[in-house]
Amino acid sequence: MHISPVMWQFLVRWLTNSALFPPEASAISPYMDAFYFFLIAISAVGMIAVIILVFGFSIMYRKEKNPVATQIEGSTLLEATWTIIPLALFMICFVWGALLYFRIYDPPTNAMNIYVVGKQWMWKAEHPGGQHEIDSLHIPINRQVQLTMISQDVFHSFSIPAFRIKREVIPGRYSTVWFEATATGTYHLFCTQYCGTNHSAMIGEIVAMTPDDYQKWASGSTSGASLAQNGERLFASLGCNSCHSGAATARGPNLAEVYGSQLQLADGSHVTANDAFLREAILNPSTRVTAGYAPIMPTYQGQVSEEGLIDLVEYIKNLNSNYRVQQTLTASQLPVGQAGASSSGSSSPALNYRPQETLGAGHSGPAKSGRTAPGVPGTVNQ
Amino acid sequence: MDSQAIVTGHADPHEGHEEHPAYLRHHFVTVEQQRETASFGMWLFLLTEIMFFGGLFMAYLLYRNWYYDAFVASSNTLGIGLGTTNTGVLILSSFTMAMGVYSAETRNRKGLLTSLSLTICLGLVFLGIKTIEYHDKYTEHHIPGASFSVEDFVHPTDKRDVPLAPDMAQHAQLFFFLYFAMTGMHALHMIIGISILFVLLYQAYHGAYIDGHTSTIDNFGLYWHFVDIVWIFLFPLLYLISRHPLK
Amino acid sequence: MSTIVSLPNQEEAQLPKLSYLNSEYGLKSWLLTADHKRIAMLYLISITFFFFIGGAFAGMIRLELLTPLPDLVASDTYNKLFTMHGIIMVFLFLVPSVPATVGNFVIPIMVGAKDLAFPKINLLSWYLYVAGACFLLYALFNGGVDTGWTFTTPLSTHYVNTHVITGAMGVFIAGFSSIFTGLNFIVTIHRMRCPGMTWFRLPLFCWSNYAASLLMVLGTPVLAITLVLVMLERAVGIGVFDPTKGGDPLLFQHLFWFYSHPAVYIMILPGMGVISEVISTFSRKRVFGYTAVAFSSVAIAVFGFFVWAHHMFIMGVSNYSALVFSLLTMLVAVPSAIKIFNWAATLYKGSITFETPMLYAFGFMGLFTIGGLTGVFLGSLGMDIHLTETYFIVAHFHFVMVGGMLMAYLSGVHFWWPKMTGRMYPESMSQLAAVTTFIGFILTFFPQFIVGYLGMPRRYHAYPPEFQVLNVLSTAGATVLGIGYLLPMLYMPWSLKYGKIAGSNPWQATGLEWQIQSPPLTENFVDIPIMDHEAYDYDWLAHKTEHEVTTVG
Amino acid sequence: MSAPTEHEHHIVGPKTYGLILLALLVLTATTTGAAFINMGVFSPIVALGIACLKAVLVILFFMHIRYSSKVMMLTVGAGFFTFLVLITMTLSDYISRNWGLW
Repeated sequence: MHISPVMWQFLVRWLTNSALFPPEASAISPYMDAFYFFLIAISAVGMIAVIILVFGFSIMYRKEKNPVATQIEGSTLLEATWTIIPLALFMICFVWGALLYFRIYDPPTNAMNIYVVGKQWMWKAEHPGGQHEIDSLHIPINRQVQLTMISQDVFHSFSIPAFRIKREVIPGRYSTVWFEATATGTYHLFCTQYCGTNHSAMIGEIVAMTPDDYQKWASGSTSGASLAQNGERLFASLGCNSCHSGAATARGPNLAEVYGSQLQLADGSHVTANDAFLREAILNPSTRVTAGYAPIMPTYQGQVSEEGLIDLVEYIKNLNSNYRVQQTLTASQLPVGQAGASSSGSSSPALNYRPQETLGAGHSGPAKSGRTAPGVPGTVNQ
Repeated sequence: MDSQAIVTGHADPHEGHEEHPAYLRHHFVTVEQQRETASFGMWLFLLTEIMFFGGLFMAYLLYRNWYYDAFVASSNTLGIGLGTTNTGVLILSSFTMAMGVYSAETRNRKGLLTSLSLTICLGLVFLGIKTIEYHDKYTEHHIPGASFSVEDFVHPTDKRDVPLAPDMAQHAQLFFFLYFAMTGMHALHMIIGISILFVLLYQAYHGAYIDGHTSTIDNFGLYWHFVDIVWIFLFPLLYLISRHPLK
Repeated sequence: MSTIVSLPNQEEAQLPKLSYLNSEYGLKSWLLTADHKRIAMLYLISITFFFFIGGAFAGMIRLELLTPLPDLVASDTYNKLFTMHGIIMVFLFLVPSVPATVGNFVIPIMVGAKDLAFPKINLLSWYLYVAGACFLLYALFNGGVDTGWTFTTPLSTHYVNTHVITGAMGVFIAGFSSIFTGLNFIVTIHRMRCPGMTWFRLPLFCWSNYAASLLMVLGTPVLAITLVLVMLERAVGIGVFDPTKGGDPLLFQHLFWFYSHPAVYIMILPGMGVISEVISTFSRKRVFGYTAVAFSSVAIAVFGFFVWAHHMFIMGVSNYSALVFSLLTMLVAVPSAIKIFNWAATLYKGSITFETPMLYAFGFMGLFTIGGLTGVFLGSLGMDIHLTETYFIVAHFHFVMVGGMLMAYLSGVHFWWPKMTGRMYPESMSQLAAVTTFIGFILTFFPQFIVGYLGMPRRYHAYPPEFQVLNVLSTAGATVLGIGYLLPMLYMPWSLKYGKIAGSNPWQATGLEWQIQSPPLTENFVDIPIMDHEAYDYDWLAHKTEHEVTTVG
Repeated sequence: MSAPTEHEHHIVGPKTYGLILLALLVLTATTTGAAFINMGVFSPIVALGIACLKAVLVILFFMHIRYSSKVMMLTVGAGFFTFLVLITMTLSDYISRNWGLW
């Protein structure tokens, strides 16, 4: 028979390099594929069982051969068999799958952290060293890499088939995933959650390089200032340091080495100060107030871009001493009048806000808290 | 044609009453069956109503836990007096409705008319009070959306309230949205109910429902009581449980 | 004891003088009818119409995916195509497919009633269906909706400018249509059973429709309120699902999937009922393990409410509850396995014939087994990470919905066609159609498993070139599939006029609906029957036919 | 034996209705009063408990469930059960979210 040349070309191409599996390029992929083969095996067994039964019976007991049907009520034993055996198999799948799941979503402690911001319709990656990439991600192999991801608008989903990992990128909340690339090369990066018009254009490439190459690339493509440095600049320009000066009488908690520590909240509960907590504390300060402080911090919702927040979080992460904070503070410390003037045009509800004595037992008192409100400049964009 | 092959006898379980009342639909065998069928169907419809409100209750519970302070503060701006009065009014209307069912069953036309009209009045009173509450919210700029002002929450006028930080005060909007969504959905059910009541009243005035065929009244009663139950849960959730915030 | 099958001599059979089809004439007599059989016909027509609209969209999607480039349609158009395909197929075809047509027609007869419990509400639910459909058509003709059939927030509420509100309103109304259908079935099966028709004498078709109706009644309202909130958020801008206003977009997913996962069972359970009837009839045997099959339907319905979050494993639900939901998902897979094996066992020592409904039923068993087993892939947490949101999941639910449900639907329509119309469909032609459908289906959707594991995301307008071959195969299969679906559109209407006269019981089946004339009278039974035998009692049927033979001649 | 489980129709008298009305009003007064007493975490529990009690009264007597067949009771139960499933299973996610890093 005659196959159309186009069809033929496809078939040839497919048969020559027919990929049934994406490349195994991460530490997790072999485990994923092993589980996949197991599941296929189970399905094959089940499928073959059904096929044999259906076809076998259809041939043996077709009307020509067996004109008279014998009525059979049923068999509890058989029912039990094909209830228990599938159940057992499914339970194995469940346990295996759960182990794999936690292996993938349980981030290692000492992984190198890269921030990813998804927006319609691009991926923005930010390396701690200040390297910014769009729709591509350079990573070293044989190194655990953790991605801290957030979306600026709608749900996206960060998927690297070659690494067998995928995680939803959620608006308003950090989500994390980690991987360890094992083979150098360039791999697909997909947004797999439908996110609007150019959903299918929200793709990129993962470039896995040897550590030295990565170093070369990093030093070559840095934007000058690291995330932490940007964060410090932002920290000062937002006037955070006027409250979070680290001084004993400061209105805001001391931020030095706060990252990763256990905090007691005003409502008595404890939280670990991780990225998500820090971000939340900047945007919705009063949802989780640190014990001993009044909920006087204004919200920075809509004033700091996600990148800015990442800079701040990264800065606070690496903040070991308040020395530089106070340095910048003395420079920017002004009487109320100028402070108001400097931040005129962007009046925030916090400017004329007085906390009550009733709250925040042991905080440094309303008298001071009323005097200088934190100056709030307009939207920060770097 | 073997159109009734397996019919081996007449199906009517109790051969006693062959004479069928006029209101027995052709596809029912007995009046009992018809009545039970009708009320069962009504109950299933009420189940869907439960799940319909269920979504709103779900959202309310979630956000009350997330933005506890905002919800407490905003809940305290609701008038507990009006709320309680309304609850009483609604329970009374439920009672009058039940009496309506009773008088229909006892074929008492006068009683039916009075209880139906009483129910209508009480329902209208409820809606009236609700309107007053809504109007207060409007004057206080507590309607979520453009005209919403957080002033009352950052500078509380009410002694019971603690001041909220601006960002938390913004979340008061969520409370008020859910407040309007839930009470509004409930009020919508009331309005529908009252309009049906007018029809029933008209028909009863012309002598319906006292011939022993009370299914319609029964089922409407079920609907009315259900609306009452929804309010019985809305009342504490919205008005009561936040009077004493946990410090 | 044994049963000799003797098909009635169809040359002698003739159409009855009086039937529900010719009791009244005129459009009005159809549009204002309270007769469940006529309403079923109305549903049949409208559902078929929307099936082909949705099918047309599917065809255009496959055409676009023929090449890796975004060349046939613009990306917005493509998004609207798969959105409208999803919405129409799910809410206007799959959900009402078997219950509203076949179920509407036969369930009252199966339980020995003269009509559904609430005939007028039955008609109302058809009008609601039409109204919802009109909203969706309006949205369609004004440029469609491009949120995906899941209306995911915040995309649907803030980031698209298409007719989301209209579309959501359409789904909202159509939802109430299915609520009323379900309500009607539950009440009918509870209250309208004829004397002697105990629960365990009900045909399994009634059981599975009963289970599906429970899901409709209890699940759909949650979808309704969720869509109301979405519409409000879009219209007024309230922030229940809006993270910038403090809402949680995941709450939408919870509420949406609380309905939309049970909806999957709403779609598949009635299909399983059809398969039970067909397998039993064409192997001349009582269904193996009647009670097991019956209870597995109910079990599916109950468990169906506990597993919805397995659609959200990677979406940032707490991993603890992910664990719980995955476990429950594994449990809900078991009853389906039970059903499959019971059907297979029903064939054992039967006397099997291979008419079209049986062929479709075999197709169902094969494809549904694959669909179900791949569901286990997706239900197990780790594998879900890699597979979800890829073409693997597309293939999975098409195996269940199209390979399972649509096969069952066609099986049922062919099976009860003689009862509905009084005439037979052309046998060989329809067998051809069944085989074509099966082959086309496998060719269309099996490659998608592979391309899915390779990582091709769903809802992609353009894709990397290395996926092309598999997509070409899929598109090629889609053409075959399309032919398979078009064939019945040709010969079914043909058979209305030229088909052989069926007679009352062409399959020698045992259900009550086969003991009355076909097409039935408007009131189904002259007198309410009294059920004096078990379901699928072929010995009873044999006695009855012998008796008739002796009495007739 | 006719399959639909038929159940003789019980007519509830005005006395019962009156008593229930009284109980409901008293309970309303109680719950409102209780709202002004500070019971800490218990005040919501008490309020909702009383609400459930009132609802049960209405369902049992005003809505005649006490006098109707098992199927009806089961139906009502099923409705509230599904509602609880929705609430608990969803909240289980939100509650357990910050139990661990992941």
